[in-house]
Amino acid sequence: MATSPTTVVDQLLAGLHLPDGFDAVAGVIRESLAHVTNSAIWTRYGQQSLEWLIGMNPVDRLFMLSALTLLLMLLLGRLRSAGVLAVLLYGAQFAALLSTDTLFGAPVAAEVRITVADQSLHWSYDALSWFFAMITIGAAFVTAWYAAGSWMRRYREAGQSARAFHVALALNCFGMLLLVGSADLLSLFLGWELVSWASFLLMALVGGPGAQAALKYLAYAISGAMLLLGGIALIYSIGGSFEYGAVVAAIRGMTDVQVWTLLLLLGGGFAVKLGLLPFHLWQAAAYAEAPGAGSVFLGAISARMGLFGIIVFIVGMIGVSRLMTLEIPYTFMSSRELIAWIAALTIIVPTYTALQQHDARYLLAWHGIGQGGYMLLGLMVGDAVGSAGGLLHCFNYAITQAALLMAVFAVVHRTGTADLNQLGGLVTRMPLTFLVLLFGIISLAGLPPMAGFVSKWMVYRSLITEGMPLLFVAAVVGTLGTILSVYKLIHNIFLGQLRVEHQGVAEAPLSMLIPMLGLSALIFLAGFIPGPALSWVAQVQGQLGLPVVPWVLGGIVDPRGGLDMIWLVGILMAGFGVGALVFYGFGGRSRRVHQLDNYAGGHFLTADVHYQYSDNFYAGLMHLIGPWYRGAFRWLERSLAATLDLVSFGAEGLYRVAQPTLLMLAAAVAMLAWVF
Amino acid sequence: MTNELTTWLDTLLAELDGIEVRRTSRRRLRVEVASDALPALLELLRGRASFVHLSAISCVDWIDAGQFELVYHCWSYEIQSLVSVHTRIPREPGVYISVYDIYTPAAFFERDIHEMFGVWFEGSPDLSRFILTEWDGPPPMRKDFDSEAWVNQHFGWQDYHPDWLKDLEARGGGIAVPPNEQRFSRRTVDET
Amino acid sequence: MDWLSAMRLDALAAVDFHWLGLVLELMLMPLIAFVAGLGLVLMLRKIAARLQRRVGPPLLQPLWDIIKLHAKETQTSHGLIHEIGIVMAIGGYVAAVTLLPVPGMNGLAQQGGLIALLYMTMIPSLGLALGVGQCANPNGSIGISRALTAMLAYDVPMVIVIFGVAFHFGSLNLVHMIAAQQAGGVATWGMVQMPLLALAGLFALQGMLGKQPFEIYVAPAEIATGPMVEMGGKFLGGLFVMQCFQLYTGGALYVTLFLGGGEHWLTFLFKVFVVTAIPMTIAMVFPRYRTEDMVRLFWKWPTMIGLLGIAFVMN
Amino acid sequence: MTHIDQVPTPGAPLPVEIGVKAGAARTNPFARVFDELVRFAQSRSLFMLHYCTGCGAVELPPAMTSRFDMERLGIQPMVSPRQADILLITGYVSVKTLKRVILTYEQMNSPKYVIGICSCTVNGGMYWQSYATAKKLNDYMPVDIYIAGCMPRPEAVIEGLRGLIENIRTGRADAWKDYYRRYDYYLGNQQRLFGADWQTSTDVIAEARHYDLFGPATLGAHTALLEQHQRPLEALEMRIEIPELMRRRSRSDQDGTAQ
Repeated sequence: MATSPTTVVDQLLAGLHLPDGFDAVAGVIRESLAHVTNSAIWTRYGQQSLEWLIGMNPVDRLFMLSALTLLLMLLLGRLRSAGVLAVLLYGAQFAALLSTDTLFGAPVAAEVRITVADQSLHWSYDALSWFFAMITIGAAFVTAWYAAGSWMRRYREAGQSARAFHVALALNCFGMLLLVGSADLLSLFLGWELVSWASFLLMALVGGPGAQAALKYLAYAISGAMLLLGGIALIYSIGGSFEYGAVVAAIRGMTDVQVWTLLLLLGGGFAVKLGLLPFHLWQAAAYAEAPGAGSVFLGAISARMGLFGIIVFIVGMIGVSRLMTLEIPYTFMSSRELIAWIAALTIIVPTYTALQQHDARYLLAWHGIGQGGYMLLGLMVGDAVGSAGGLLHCFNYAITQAALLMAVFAVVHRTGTADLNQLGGLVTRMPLTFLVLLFGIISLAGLPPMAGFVSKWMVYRSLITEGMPLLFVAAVVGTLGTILSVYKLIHNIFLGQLRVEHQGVAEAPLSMLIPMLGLSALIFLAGFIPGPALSWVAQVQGQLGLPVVPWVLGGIVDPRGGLDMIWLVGILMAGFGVGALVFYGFGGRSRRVHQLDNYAGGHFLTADVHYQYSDNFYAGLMHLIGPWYRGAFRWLERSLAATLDLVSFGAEGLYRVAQPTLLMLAAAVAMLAWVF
Repeated sequence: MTNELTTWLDTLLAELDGIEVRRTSRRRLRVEVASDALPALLELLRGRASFVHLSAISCVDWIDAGQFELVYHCWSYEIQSLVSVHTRIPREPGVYISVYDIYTPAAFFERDIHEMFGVWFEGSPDLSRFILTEWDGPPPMRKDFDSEAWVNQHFGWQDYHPDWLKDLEARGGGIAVPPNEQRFSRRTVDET
Repeated sequence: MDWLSAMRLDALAAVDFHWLGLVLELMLMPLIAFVAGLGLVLMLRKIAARLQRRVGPPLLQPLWDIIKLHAKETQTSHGLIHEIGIVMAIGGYVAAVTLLPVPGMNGLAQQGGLIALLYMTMIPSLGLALGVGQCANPNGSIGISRALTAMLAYDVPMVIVIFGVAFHFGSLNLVHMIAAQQAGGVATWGMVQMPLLALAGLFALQGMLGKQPFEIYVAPAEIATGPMVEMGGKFLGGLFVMQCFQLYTGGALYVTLFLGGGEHWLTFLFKVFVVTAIPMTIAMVFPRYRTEDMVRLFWKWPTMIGLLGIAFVMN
Repeated sequence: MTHIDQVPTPGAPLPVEIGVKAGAARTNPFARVFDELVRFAQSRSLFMLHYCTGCGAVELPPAMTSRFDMERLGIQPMVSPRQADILLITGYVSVKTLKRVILTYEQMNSPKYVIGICSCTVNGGMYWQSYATAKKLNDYMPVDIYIAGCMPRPEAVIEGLRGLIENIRTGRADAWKDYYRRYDYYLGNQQRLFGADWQTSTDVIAEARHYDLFGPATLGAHTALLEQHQRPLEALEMRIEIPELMRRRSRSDQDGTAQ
């Protein structure tokens, strides 16, 4: 067994499948590991465990590492360096995920298998689960890094327990990896419940308004899970087995009515988590009030688990073509149009609610709901470019939302408030945070140089070529609402008059800045060269059986209207160069003046007068659409809660008041009915 | 209704002694009253005689008699007529009671008179600087304030001697009385 | 990890342009757009003067304005973002114009279609909004909030028009659209095929040019020219250059979609000038709408006409 | 703090060189042609900000509209001082309004020109006796053109503007430099009227230094008085100051110095 240590290192490097161009890097790793492997302890324990680790099934290795992270966070959560440890562990998880290589290779089934009463739960990773797992671990990695340094110090000083936060984050990540890798209905439901509870834990960490919002989320999550359970029971009653293969066969054999009920049950369950229209009221408060870094993770990926469910079941198994055949009687709409319209309304209503928010966290949380509508709309269109746009938007929006929320919480970290009417003019004090927020809002609004544009462009193009005018207009109205509200966000925080009390504000701390700048670089890169991201999406489409998008390094090549981002962003930068040449070259010297040296109709401006225009920012627009906000959904939710109270009161009356005779009679009648 | 009230007012004022009433026309009445009786008369006019609107308070500077004359112009919408109540206060302490509690617009008129004449109205809500925000000189409307002397001290003048005038003078012509002698009081303030 | 090699790196080879011709095009198109824009600004001011029975400015007045503004000796800036805003305003349009095919030069129309052009024209307004934001002047912020609301208003009919046109020609590629329209002479012009959409397009063009009836964001008496309140010297010069590009892009896009693009230069420029003359004459006759009335108007009539047009196009 | 009276009032007539002679023509021909073109453009395109302080403003709408049409000369009305080149002071300038006029003048971008319309700006006009109005406008800011008349007719206004255009084209209209070169004289007059603590938010001295328009008479007794109580407003420069980084570097400095 005296395999020389270097061979083990070689196996490790081979496992990482570094492309040939990276051999220099491999060389460096080999030397650095070499002096480690000479030490004595290594020869006895380290080597066997390393061999066992490499030989393991890749998916098991991933689960094991994720569980290890959870365990370590439980044990060492209180340590000062727990944050750094968490970052390293998530990095290891990411490396493990890469080593599973299920994106381009064949799906890999995990060997861990739990059999309960001759039903077995097993997991397997394929391209789709790899895609969502990559976003999840990426979000967890970035969140852990953001929360590692002075944010955690401030969090501890505020009396919150860092250990609880790290455990909640690790549990969330582990739960999502389980959910995403599930290969049968039971493991799906188990993963779903674990994710629901984990996100509840992350939301309710800080207590106060966050706890109320978390409880409200819990009510929604449980009802969603019951719907899901109903769907699984329906499938099991028809198909007789929980395996996905059997489930697909069962669904193919279902009649239209059964598919309708399955659609309502499963679709409803997943819609609650994704926050589609009737069930969207819980998400804004729950995600905004979560502790800073927690909100970043929740905003980026947590809601997309609902989308994963919809993709696996409705898009994958039932299939959009089958949806088109399910006609809604007396209307010329099919179930596909119904879901598409729900997605389109989910784009518009939350975005225009975000327009009215005066708290930055709520504004971004409402946008989280709105952008979920784009992903579903792209998938519902169903053609190659549309579904690719929906999937790509899931990735693009995850990095955008994470960057935006990090910038907002960096501002909260420095100024102590996220209220848009209390901020202003911070660009001169926090320029890097401004840059991150700027990249984020350009991507959120879907403007060219950034990633958001590519996926939104694909959704629009497919809506046009598939001939859905009203959905196209709805999507564009949603985008315009986004542009309006993101400008309000960046104007009220960073532009305008700097308040006297914010003169001494410093830039965000380094530990928060690095992940923020990394993410904004990623946003620009994903917009400039969408090729790699499109290649992942193409793999997922191939695995799901959807038509694959004809992608190329710069974007889409298609006779009916392609997109080449490298040319577009190149010409845009060239244009900025020409603009700078005209502006700085031809224009004379200018001098920077103080913000009080401003034209105010001859009035002498003074620092104590607050003249920043921030409250009721779109007053003109609100004159027209103001009355349209009648809180219809809040009324619907209240009435639902009221009927629930009534029913539970009646039921309680039935049990609490001792009426033996009535109970006896009821039991007798039930017996008789059952016998005959 | 209107002349009935007017006649009632005339007979009432006729009975009062110590005030001098002169009706200039059906809708104009001038009343001279002692300075301490004025608030009572105003209350009577406002309360009973329907003169609810105080149009203005004007002040006249009788520098020779050493007195300020305050005129309260009250207007009645019912009988469409104006009563101007005149009173005299000594110029030197220049202090008088405010009628703000009877007519609220009086606050602004008193503030204006205080700024322009220096009359202090006891009980007036706000007598700070009103229109002349940059003014730190004496009250400018007083007759003993010499506006032109102050102007000569604070402002410079254009020495207006254009070229066309120079070559005219070169040929022996020119202006008979040069501009700065034309003004009758071009005196500078004596350096006290 | 071999997803790097799995990417089709041969995509770059597909681009077999003769480089020199393209670079020349990319430089010439903005210049042509600027010169045509100057002519359009002159026409705007001449029409305004003629309607008010005035003589109107001399021939090269827009050029003199821009030279004078850039020749200012002292200029006040409110910070880096204020300057970058103006650079984005000019640069955005310089880039957007290269997506608009003109007779003989297609520029980058193949790489980015109609939607990409619509978004590229939004970049200058975002840049201007950021620049004005840093001026910390409430007039500017109010002006920008109204300008964005105006964009929200006129973009709905414009998007309906774009959908109708793209669906009618079956492609988002402007070069295909022009080829399809020029195939059968006037009979196959966009305006002839889709009259209702052309009408809705005129409404949208009126909003896009940002002139009188929909110019609430530059209300001089009310908010001291809104966004331009703190712009002096080269900043205002940059905005004048942007205005030239804005007028040209609006007119040229309308001509490309509805009037069959340009067979050759003379007819193309003539069409652009005639098309932009219509909203300009309307502009000089109407007073200003309030913000909510503008949004109500745009979301009522042009949207209905556009949807009706789409109904005709789709079946 | 010296009171306003101790400061010597500039009773003496203005020093001879009221304005530097027309911009010295640059040597190489291309620069001269370029300057010629720029001056021509500046003369053909003027943005007018008429600050209607008094009655003269009513003469400007007819000068702009169809009968006299100023746009023929390339003159456009503008709203904000940042955009404007000409500041038309139309009518008597009360002391209160003069404060705003000076602020507006300082907010304008140079080259800027001031035209005093109506006799009230020339020598006090019919309000020459009033304690409340400023008599000579060019005591407080350099004035290029005076148009006398107790409201000059539009023809006179346009005649004045054509005179200004001629001055610009020949390069003689650089009175605006005088405000920077002899700022102390103007500030003295302003302080004489508004008191010692008079200040505007624009920092004229820093501007003079920035655009190297610093003359011998820019600083003097009055600017010293100004410096005593006005801390000039520096622009809020964009700074990236990360305390965690600073603390670590300062710690490393201490270690460095400690050894």
